[in-house]
Amino acid sequence: MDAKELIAKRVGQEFSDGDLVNLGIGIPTMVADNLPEGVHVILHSENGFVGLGPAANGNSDPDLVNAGGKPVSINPGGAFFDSATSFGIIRGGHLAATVLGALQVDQEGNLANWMVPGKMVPGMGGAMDLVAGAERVIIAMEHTAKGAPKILKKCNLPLTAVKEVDMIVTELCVMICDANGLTLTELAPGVTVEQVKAATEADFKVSPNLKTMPV
Amino acid sequence: MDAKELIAKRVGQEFSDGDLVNLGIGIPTMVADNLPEGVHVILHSENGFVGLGPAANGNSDPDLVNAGGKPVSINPGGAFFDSATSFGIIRGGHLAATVLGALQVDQEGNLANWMVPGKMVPGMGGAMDLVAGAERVIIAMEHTAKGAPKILKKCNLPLTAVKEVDMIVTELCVMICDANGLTLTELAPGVTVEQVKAATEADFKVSPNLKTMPV
Amino acid sequence: MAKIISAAEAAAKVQDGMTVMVGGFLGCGTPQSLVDQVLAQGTKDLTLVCNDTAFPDAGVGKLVVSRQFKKVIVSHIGTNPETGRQMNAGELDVDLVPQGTLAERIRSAGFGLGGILTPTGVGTPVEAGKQKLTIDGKDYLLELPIKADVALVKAYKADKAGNLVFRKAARNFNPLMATAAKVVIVEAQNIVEIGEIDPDEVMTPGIFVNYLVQG
Amino acid sequence: MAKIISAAEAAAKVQDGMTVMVGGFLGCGTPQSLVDQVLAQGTKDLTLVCNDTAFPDAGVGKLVVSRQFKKVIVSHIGTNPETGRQMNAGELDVDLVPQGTLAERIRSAGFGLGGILTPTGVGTPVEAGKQKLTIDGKDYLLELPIKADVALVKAYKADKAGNLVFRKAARNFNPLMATAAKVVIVEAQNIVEIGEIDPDEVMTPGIFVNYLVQG
Repeated sequence: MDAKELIAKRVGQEFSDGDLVNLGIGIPTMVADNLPEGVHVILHSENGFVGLGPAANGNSDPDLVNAGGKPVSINPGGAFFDSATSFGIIRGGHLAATVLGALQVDQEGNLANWMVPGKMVPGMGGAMDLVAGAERVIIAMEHTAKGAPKILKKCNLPLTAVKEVDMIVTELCVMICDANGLTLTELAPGVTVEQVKAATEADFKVSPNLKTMPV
Repeated sequence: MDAKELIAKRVGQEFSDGDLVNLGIGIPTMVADNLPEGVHVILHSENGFVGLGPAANGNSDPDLVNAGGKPVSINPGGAFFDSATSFGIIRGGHLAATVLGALQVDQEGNLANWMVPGKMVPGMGGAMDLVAGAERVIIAMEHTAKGAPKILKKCNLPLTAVKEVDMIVTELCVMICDANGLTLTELAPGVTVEQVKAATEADFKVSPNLKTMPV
Repeated sequence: MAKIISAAEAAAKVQDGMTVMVGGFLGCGTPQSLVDQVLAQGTKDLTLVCNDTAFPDAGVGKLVVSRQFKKVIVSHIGTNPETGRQMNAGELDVDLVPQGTLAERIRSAGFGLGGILTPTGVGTPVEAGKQKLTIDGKDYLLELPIKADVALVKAYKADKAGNLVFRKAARNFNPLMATAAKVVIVEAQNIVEIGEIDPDEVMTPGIFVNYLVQG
Repeated sequence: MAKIISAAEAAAKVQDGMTVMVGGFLGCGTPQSLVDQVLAQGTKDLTLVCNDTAFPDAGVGKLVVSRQFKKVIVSHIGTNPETGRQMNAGELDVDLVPQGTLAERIRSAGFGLGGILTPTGVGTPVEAGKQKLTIDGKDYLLELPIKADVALVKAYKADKAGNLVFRKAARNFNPLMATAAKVVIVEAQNIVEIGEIDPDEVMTPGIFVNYLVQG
């Protein structure tokens, strides 16, 4: 299993059958194909529907794309709506979870994932609403970027939201984020606490129930 | 022509073909049947549609009633929507006019039409939104109540809205209400300025172009 | 996936002291079977959120007569003399809210807004106790969200995923209330299989709905 | 009654210096014929309100490349490198707004609200210059309405009364923008007679629409 697949698989274990979930681009999108047996989630597509299905192949419909503009399908039981309703669902706490990537996360649960001043300013799109509104915010990302830690004491990039991150899943570990800061709860198979410490700038506690990622 | 019909006819002259209008209960409702030749207005029903048609007779539909709960019809080209959209149309200034009755109107353009403390408290329903939101607020009412003036220096009943009334049409006259206060612009056939003064508590100017109501 | 239950099972979810939203406008669009079950069940000390208190023998009005409410938050009580009588006798707390404001306050709760600014009610008794903000020289009242424990909603058609379609003027507050309660129960005239409602035809996405009752 | 005009006549209503809303999400649901006419016409110094700046060769993105905007109010510019280049070169003013906030700000303008309170963006660069209010211990930003001179909207179907039906994910911001501009122009794939769209099927009531263009 490669790193990204491992992350996606572990995130998938967080969901119950029928949960409404929004998946960001990149690793988060892979969660849809890595859910446990028998667990089906309803995917929310912030451009205006629930019931997001697999990518459309062959005769795609220009009116049916995902939030990345790619041709997709809608599952039976899905529904289309306008952008105000789409973000009403997000902001109103109707999403069980949002899964997003991050440029930086810190030990206070702050997230930065929408700009690098002077370099890359794509805009926040729906990310700020997703992180402020979803019941749970799960960050799915590679633990480091070119060897540099992404889990920091304090984000130094412009924030997406303050104290909203609930969980971080990387190829090395799972960390829970709450009022007590970060707690390491799971290690990927073969990974040590020392390896996580070496790859992390943030302070974190180690759970007394530390276990191996069940993937 | 009786007093109510005269009022309804005169109010009807205020509209242009295609105007979107909300008519309150009582005399305002009669405006729909007293429009000039060739003028068709689109009626807004605040319980959730535009294109309000005539009362339903015979096989009425329990799902198709007006804001008074009475069976009605919808004209071709009409549309149904929820209460938030209905009042979005009202509050957003999309109504050319709202026509309502009044308990009291005063020379500052204030309106009281939703309660008499200790006696009658029906609630404001949609009236406060209508008066605050419509482009023009036209009061259609009998000039006095049991001989007592209803056009006052200052309303003493709880207000529906402040300084929103644009025009008052009664069986005696038409008055315009703006930043200069009330101005008498038209007299009903056979009515004198003195009669209006006797039936009105408010101060009002008499327009230099005072004319007879063209009904 | 919405669960199909009986009207009695549904009513049992409405418990003493709860806040209950009920769709409908003078009874049109009210889930009458659910209301009648709450009546039969005798649940007490409820707070009602509804457009109005309908009539003594119809809509939610029956529950006023049976004294099951300690408070009603509505825009209009004029068609149910019993509401006014209980209010004047100090037996019932009546909170009158302008209809458009009521719609937006419910939507705010459902869509995660902290409140909205409306010009409706400025300078009237409605502004008592509320924060007033001036934007570009115009005054607005800050109106706060209204949420509920349970919403009782009436739909014309529902699929088993909970997707709803409303009919004509029976739509009114129903779609708004379906977003704003912890538990959403829908009385549907027709319950159909998933796939029988086109995703473009859905007025309330099934993700908002917990239970369906055959109406 | 909406007036049917040509794309060229429609584009002529967009004049130098105006604020223009354009529906669509990465080009999906964008009225491309209208955009292309504005391009051909060469209108300058426009302010754009749109979800994003699409792609250099599609959607509103073409108008970025042709330098017809002095300012864009959008949630995302990442798919159009030319937007970022002009921004960094100081040639284009880019106002990044969270997507859900953008939707509510447009709706507020259309529906007569003075603004809304959202938790989105608290503690981020988005809060700069905005009023922050604390309700029940939670912080919210006061976000103000965004209105436009002209809205360019794409619909799947329109009747001659201007009633609109959107299709799949092409709905997005279109219904919101149709409420919030002085002049609303709709590019419709299908223009049908009045009566051919059921009043329950209408997504945007015709009263919001000024002009129809055959798409």
